[in-house]
Amino acid sequence: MMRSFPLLLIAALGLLLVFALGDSLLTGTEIGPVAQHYLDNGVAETGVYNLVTAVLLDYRALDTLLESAVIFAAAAAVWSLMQQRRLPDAEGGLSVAVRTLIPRLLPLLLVYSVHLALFGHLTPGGGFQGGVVLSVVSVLLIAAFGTGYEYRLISPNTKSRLELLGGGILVVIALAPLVVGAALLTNGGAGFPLGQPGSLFSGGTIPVLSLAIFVKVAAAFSLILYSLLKKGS
Amino acid sequence: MTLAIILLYGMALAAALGAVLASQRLTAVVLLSVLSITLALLYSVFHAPDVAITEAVIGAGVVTAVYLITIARTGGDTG
Amino acid sequence: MPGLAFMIFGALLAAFAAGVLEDYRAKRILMGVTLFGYAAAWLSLVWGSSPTGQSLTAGGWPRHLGIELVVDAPFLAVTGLFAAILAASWAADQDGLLLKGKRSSLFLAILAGLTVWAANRDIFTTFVAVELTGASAYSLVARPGHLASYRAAFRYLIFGSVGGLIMLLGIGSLYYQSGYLNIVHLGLAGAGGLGLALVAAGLLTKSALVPFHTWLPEAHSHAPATISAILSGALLPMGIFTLARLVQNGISLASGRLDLLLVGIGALTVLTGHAWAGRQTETKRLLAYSSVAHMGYILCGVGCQTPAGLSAALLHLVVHGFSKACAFLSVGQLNLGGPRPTGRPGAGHHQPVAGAAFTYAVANLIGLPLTPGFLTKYLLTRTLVERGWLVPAIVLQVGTVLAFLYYWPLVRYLWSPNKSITSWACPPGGPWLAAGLALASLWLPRLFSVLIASIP
Amino acid sequence: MDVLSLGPWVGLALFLIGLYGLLTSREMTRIVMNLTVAESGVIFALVARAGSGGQGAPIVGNAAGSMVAPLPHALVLTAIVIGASLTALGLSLAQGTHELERNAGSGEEQ
Repeated sequence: MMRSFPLLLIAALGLLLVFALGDSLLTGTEIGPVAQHYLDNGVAETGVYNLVTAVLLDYRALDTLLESAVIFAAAAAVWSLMQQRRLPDAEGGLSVAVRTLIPRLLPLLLVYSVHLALFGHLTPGGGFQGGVVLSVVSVLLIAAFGTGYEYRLISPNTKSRLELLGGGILVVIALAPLVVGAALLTNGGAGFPLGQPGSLFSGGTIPVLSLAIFVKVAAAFSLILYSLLKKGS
Repeated sequence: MTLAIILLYGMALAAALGAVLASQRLTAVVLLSVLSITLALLYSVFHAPDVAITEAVIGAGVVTAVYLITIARTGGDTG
Repeated sequence: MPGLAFMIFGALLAAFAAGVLEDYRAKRILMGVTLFGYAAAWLSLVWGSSPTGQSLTAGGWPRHLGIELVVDAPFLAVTGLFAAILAASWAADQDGLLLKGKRSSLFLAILAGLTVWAANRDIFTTFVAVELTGASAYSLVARPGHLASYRAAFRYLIFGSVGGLIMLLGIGSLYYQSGYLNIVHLGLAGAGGLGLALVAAGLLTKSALVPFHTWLPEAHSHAPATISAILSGALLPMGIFTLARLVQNGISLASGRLDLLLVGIGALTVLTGHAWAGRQTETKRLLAYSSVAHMGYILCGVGCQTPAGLSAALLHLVVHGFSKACAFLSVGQLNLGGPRPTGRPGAGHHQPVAGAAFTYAVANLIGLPLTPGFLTKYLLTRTLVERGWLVPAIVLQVGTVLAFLYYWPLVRYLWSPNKSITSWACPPGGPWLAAGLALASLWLPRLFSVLIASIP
Repeated sequence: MDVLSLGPWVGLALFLIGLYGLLTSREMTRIVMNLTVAESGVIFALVARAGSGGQGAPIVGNAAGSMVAPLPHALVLTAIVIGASLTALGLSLAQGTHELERNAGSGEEQ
């Protein structure tokens, strides 16, 4: 009886959820007025081809800024929790095969991450995805050459400064429209040039936001991975 | 196409069940990254390439790395 | 309204900057300057406020396309509360717990998250703000080297995340019902039903309403006193605050009585919180359970779904926030934290200011006559009686009696004539701060009742 | 019946599987894993519901036919990143707890 209790509870909850969501989340194909507006006018209003990026970095840019703040907070929290730990000196450096493989893989990942961040307004991708790929590079560096090598290359302090740089750019772009009397985070409406849709320099502030997020997310996630790799006494 | 999608559904559910029921943490982590990759494939079927890239990079990449590090730091595979 | 933008982004930028600083004094100054600027921006908004509230949409879009932020009386009330509580715990942080590692960044990120949470009228942005405050708060509960606090922080994180997931499921339901995320449009489009129930379940988990309250006593009692003050006074009631916004805009259950459900949960929470608080032997745990009970009071007011009920709930939120923060901070000062029998009797004689502040905060929490706490409890009871709900109204009075019964021994213990302990170090400044908070709480309800009375 | 319209149901099932795991697991790392499963379920349900409303990705120039709604995708991207951050935070708490438990254990032995 006690063993099957969680199963019964889940079954009951499942029934309730099917009942609750049956006519909204679980069935139906209509698009809805707001999303339809984005589809119809997104390119004209924001100047970018990738409409998901248009929503993320223009229509709902405040969400995205807060989301990068969530990553920042998580990185700061992990850092604070792991503060007393030290890097294992001896650890690191896998087999020779991995050591030779990874340096060949690295340029590829670097190019891919920058591509994701730069062309996020034209093709799938964006600053977040690019930043996460870049942070994986630092894991690979640690795996291949040990924590010491990665530490000397880009120290945690440098990463914190890069986080501040990315965050600072985000805040400046958010507040800049106030100078001309527009609402915070206004893009085209505040006079930023939207450019020719489909070209690299289009979408006003969108590519800049994307790059700032790229730097910030890469720094934050590699700080998280670095802190978690440290060892207790 | 239909068959492939149903296969992916089945794979996602099986990987999730396996990850929840697995007795070893390492098995569960591997199944979690299988779940992420399956979901990434499904997202591209559902016309969401942005979400697919994110799920692959985060779910199968960083999150798996974080799990592996944690398992190594909390006494290997005993839980 | 540039003031609002500066409140949000000033706190955010300061949080980013604090991540680079190493020097404790520099961090302390940065936090102080940020809080001062925040308060100044808040004052500019208060002077410029209009009775109907002002609205702006980030990005300059029509409000259903972008993210709408509003500055109205409830926003001003709670952000004033945040500024006061965070400033007090910043000043009361004698042992530098808020400065270790990157905790000062987390402290400032909480401020930014809470501000967006209070201002936005967009259901998904609320979710993001909830997660931002959560991600900053979880690890602040964990004290270095203290095992129980790590377990409490983890429990807090799991409950918070599951609550967030259920909320996300509900947001999905509301969005696919209507195609909108803006709360006003959701209400106009008639969205609601069990989608609202899911969102409410998530929000009530964040606010620790019965039966989702089990994470709270652990988290709030094991955290450092300065963090407990922020968690209990500022963070905890915000779930109900958002629920009130939803209810106010006409988002409701398709069938069944939402009002009865909310008041029922509220009354149950009042009883449960007080009953458990009375069984605690540790002062911070007692205060934590008392927070559970007070969330019940606030929910009762929201459940009435009348303007009078909502403003009574908002007033109670502010009064409880001030009093509970004051109580947690003065408990930290008075060393009342330990188990009651082994604590220090007569501590009030040695630290009269902190003792008086604690006593006043307790009087407020009980709702003794002539305190603001009495006024708000009276308003809540009157609203319930006007709606014809006598049972919850009686429950509220029973709660007051229970609170008196369990606080009385504590206060008597604090002022017991046993002066055998001659001295122990009293950090300067702290007690006066707690007393200042207490004094401020005397006048704020008046100020806000004027503001709130002007809501149509 | 269109096989794509089954997607949200699969998402709901994943969510329930994750919740079942949360109810039955004790070890901290496993709890966080089950949370990840539940979260993937919610996110998949949200995307799958949008995916049956069109024939192409919401990127101008790539789509053959009508595009699906971009808004849910944007919301879900935010939710995925938040989920990953909280996972890392939960696991660091698990590591810290493990370390303190080990220290407490060795302290008792001495």
